[in-house]
Amino acid sequence: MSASFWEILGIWVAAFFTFSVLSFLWKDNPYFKFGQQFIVGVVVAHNILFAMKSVYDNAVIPIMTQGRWTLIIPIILGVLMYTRLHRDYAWASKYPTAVLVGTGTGVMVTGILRGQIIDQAKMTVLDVFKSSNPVDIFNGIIILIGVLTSISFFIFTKEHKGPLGISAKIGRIFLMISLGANWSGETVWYLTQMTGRVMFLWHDWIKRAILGIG
Amino acid sequence: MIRSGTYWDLGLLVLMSIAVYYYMRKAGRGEKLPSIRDIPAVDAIYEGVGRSIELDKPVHFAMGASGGQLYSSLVSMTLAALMLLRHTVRCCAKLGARLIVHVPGQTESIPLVEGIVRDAYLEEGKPELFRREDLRYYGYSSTSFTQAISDSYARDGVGLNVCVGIWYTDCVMPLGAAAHYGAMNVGGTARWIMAYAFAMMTDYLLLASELYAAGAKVSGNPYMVASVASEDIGKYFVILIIIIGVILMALGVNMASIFAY
Amino acid sequence: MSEKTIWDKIAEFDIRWIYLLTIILIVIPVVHPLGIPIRVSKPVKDFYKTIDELPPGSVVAVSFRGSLGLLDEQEAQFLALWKILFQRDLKVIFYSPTADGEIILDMHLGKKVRPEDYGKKYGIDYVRLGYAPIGEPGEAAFALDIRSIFPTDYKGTPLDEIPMMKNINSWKDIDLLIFQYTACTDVEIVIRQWVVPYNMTVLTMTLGCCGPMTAPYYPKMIKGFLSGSIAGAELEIIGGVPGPGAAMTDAKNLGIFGLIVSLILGNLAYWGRRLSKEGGE
Amino acid sequence: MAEVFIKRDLPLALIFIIGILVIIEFFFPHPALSAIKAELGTWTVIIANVSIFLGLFYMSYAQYRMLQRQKTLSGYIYFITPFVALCLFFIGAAFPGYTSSPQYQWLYQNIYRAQVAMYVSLPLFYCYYAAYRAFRIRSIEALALMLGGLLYTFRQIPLFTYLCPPLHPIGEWVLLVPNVAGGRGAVICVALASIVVGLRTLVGKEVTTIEVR
Repeated sequence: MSASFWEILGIWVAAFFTFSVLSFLWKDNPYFKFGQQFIVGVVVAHNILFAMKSVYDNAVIPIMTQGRWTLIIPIILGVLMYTRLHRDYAWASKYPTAVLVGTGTGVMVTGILRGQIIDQAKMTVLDVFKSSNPVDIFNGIIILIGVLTSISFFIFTKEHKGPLGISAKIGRIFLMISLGANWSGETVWYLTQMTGRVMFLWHDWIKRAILGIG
Repeated sequence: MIRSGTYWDLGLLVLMSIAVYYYMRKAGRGEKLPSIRDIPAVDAIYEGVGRSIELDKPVHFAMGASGGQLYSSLVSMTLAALMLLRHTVRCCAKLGARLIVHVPGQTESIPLVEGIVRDAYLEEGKPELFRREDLRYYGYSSTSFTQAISDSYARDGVGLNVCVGIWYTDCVMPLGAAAHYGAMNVGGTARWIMAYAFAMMTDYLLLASELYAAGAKVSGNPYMVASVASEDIGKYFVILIIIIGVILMALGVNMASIFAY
Repeated sequence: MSEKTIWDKIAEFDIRWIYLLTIILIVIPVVHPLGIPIRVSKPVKDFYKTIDELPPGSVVAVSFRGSLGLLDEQEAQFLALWKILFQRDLKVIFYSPTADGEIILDMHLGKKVRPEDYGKKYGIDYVRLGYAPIGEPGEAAFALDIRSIFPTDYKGTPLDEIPMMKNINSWKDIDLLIFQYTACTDVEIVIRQWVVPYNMTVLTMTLGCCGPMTAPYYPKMIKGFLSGSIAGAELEIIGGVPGPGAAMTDAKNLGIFGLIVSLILGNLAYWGRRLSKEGGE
Repeated sequence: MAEVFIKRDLPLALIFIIGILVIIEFFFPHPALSAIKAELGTWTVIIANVSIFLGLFYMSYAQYRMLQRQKTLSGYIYFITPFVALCLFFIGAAFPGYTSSPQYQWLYQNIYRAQVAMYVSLPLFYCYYAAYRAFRIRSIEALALMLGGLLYTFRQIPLFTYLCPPLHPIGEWVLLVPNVAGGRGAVICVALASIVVGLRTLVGKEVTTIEVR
């Protein structure tokens, strides 16, 4: 099946913007600058369109159809955000900010207690006793030592000297291995993305759009 | 009636509240507080601003394309980054450097960001240095954000680059590009997954929870500094429950069911 | 002025040559595949085993938080997953908490993987609930009452009129949740909203970079996980469902050498300069 | 006095009341509290979305000032470009289906997706740049970072595990053992720090939320 005009044009447009980003590797240049300015407009437009739809769905429709008049309050609070543009009334923007920060703080405090502290401690304990296999026990003990020493690295009110110094030093090694694993995971991911782009340019742009194969 | 499975959560929260209250009360009474160990990145900001003036290049500050989260579970990181923004502005105002702030994508955070910048200039007695055009907004997308920042480094130059807060993949390109243009990089995130980029690419690093300690330290506010000491109480508590848990488990106690409370 | 040593020359080497080398090394296997075999890792084996051991008629919910821009990394994963799910006697529910997730479902489900090829019928064997920007609070609400978030499917048909959904109301009626996401910290959403409160059997699919962040929850809270396109390729192998993952993984084999060359050159320059300076003193 | 109350104390009180409500609801669920929490969730989304045009204002202002400094042909082109893109996407959304219209989807996929996919690839080169410029093995920590990174990299690239099969289990071990240990310690400490920031914010001692005028 041959590709349609719009499909081919789409491939050319995508290739144009792909090269625009890639060109920054060479140096900052007008082609990159154009693509960069263009994408800012694209993103702002996309954000506005989705935000307008969200306000319509979450506020306007419920007010009109269900009579949920309380939803006028967040609309007013949202409008108050614009007072920041005028120095004399900027203080009013503290109200919507307070609603957001208050909600965020509540959600944060309750959300992280279990998943990020208690369960992490629990898994550290249980990992040591995962099975009677010596390798699993060894791994569990390594994790236990790593967790305890890496926590000790983040103790701020005691100088890292003596036993705490040794513990923090060991902890730092575990932290570095973890950073290394994250670095590797990310680098290989970037490599996948780059490979994907090369595949797009080879299979779609060169073979389909230029050579008309496939 | 308490929600089942939240006893530990409540216990830990109460413990942390008591610790925060205890240290803040000490701070309020002007009593001696535990000192916070040195965090080199804090002093590096001041040094970097001076360097920027010598090079006649501006200072850049960014909190990440998603760094303005006010109502998510990452709000604490936004607030810590804003403290460091305030510190950076004050350093710039004191020494007379130009500061360009790359505003995060969340528009709801803009009033807070502008307020912090404007007030910090005011605190240093130089409100005339505030320029709204140097608060740059690029939409809520890491693609537009990183490209625009990199372009800004190339166009305006960069002496000191401070990247702190909520960063995703968007940190790699600004850090790399700033280093390429000869900037001194200072930064960090508490998002562990991205901390590697800062560890590799910054001259001065704020590793994970150091970001919060740095935020409190630069505030110069005794209550903020005092509360950092209470973090350590939490750390001792976690170390303790892990050690006790292992001992009890070795003695045959089923810790999985105990942790389920 | 002292003459430049070999170490100085290495230290001042133009890195853009390595960029160019990397691009060439990526292009080579794209044009001429190398065909290097892939080994299946334990998290992927557990991922497959969990699905394979589900009793016939089990209900599987797929939370699909895809991103169009990051499609290259995850396409192989979800194409292989869909094929494996449709090969079995399972009831599958797809829902999209991101707009891109729904676009990807539109693009691929029914085109790259056709349920009818496996004898599956819409409304009987699988259902698409559509897109809702639900976030974490919405995920919690979905677990409690599916209809509170999705009263209709993606076409607007009320769920009560869809035969498959008649007795599926909440987490109690779901046997397995497959959580696909691209923001690494989203793993905490599934832990907080599904695993901790309901002890739900959960599998996750994510980017390669998020693997280290998922690992602490495996295998106790997350039974198996796929991270990156290589995991997609591994799932293709273990499930016997060929797809794009193998070619993608194959093409990455040489590109990584750019990193190794950079590391070696950088350290050579550093140690060479340092040792020659010390030797000189 | 009244001014301080309205401009500073009342917003702080609002943070406290809302935050405490959300926390109480978590521990002591009650239908009324849950309803308030759900309502607050909707409010936050609406507030954030209503403020969206602030972004357009700041972007336009910075563009305008940039043009003032650079009144050349290229300056005009760079000034106008984002607005052209903006209009193009608005036109795409004007077709039936809004942002789901085929016209909008075409623009989104071919412009936005192409840029995102390419932008996510660029850090690869910056990682190589960092490996070349900054990654010096001069301490045991730097060695640990590099070993952790390389061993997990070898596990992810089939060529290495094909040439040296033991690299596969070693890489997996790095992922599932020392990485978990270090990552867990860091996550716990960050969570504790976040709780302290949260409590500080609730009691009105967080400078960022107090001092802004």
